[in-house]
Amino acid sequence: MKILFFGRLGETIGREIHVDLPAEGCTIAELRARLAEAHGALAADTVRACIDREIVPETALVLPGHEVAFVPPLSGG
Amino acid sequence: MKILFFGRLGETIGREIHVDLPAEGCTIAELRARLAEAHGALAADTVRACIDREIVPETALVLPGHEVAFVPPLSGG
Amino acid sequence: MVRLEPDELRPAEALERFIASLAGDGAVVSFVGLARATDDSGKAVTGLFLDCYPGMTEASLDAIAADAHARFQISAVAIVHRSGAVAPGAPIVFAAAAAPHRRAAFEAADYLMDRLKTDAAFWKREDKAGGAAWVEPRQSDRADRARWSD
Amino acid sequence: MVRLEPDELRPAEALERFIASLAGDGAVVSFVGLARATDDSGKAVTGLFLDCYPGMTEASLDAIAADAHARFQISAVAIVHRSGAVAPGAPIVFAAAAAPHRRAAFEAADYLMDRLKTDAAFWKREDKAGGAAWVEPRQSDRADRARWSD
Repeated sequence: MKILFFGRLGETIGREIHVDLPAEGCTIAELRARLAEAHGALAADTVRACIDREIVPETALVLPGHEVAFVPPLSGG
Repeated sequence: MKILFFGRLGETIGREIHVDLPAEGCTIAELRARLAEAHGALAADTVRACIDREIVPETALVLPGHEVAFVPPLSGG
Repeated sequence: MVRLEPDELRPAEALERFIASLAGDGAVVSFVGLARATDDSGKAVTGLFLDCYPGMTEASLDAIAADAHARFQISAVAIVHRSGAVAPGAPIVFAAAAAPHRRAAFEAADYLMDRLKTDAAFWKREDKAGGAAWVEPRQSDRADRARWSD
Repeated sequence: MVRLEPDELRPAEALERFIASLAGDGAVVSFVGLARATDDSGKAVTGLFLDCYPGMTEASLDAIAADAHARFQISAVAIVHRSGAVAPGAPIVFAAAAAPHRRAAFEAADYLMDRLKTDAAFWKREDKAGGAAWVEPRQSDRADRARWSD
């Protein structure tokens, strides 16, 4: 599964990385914890997760086929 | 002396008329009274007089060389 | 940048020129007023005529621009105002303010329009099917103007 | 008329197109934001980079436009927003509202900008001599946004 990053995260981690997702999916919290091992910036609670381009809570379930992204606080326009 | 009219007055009286001014001048009030004999619309106190493109009081003295105009209330832009 | 425009007013060109004249401002607010196709009672207006008094009308626009400069933290003001015959839907006025911060630019543009609607030296005639009518500022325009009274 | 613009943003063209799209409105208020040449501390900014999340960013602009429509008596809204690299002084955003009456158009344009400054899905990097810095909304932008809280 492809995970996208924007803003500061896109710069430090890269625009996207690929991870294997369990077939039954996992929560955002679980996914974040796994990714944060390699990318400490993702542990910050100002970093929010998106599923299919909408910000979601930590309890949201990530399933195969979802587009997942992590984003820093918006700068605004 | 040339007297100018704008807005509704310009339409009913014409853009300008010529009058003879006493060499010693006269007040706006005197000029207005004279002109109002032929052009009743000038008697309305909503009509204001200008000397040299500035609105002036009735007591202002009109002298040869002045540009005199009568204007209805501004419409605004 | 204050101008009386006896011919066609092109708002996009006015905006382009205004922006090009700026030096480092972040915020530009502009207003474009278009001639209404109906009067306040909903009757169709076939044309508008803006009579002006050359010299006095420009001076009234200059004074409004100067007052905006004195009142707000702005660095530039533009007013381009039509005179003469204006077709329904055609632009009558372009007014703009530029500032380092957008709040000042918004307030100044708002102020420019409230002042222009009451204090600009124009006499406006609406031509309609039933004949023509010379108009005065609306009560709402006077109320808007009063917002800025000292 | 909501658009993300990865290339040059031309405010005059945007205004022209917006006005041409209207049907009978009398009032158009537009805002143009230009990239500042200095950051909040006065340090020179050599360039701005606006990162966006394709799909999410457009949706955030659409939502802001829809909220303005719901909130004000306006008939049309335009937002054209840059993404990518923006040079100092270049236009970043064009936002406009059209209405029968100017008060609604002014308020809606003001609202659009306050919302865009905090709620538009962009991540902004300022490039400076000392290096680059990702920025968050200013406290003043948050305060402006709070003016519209229900």
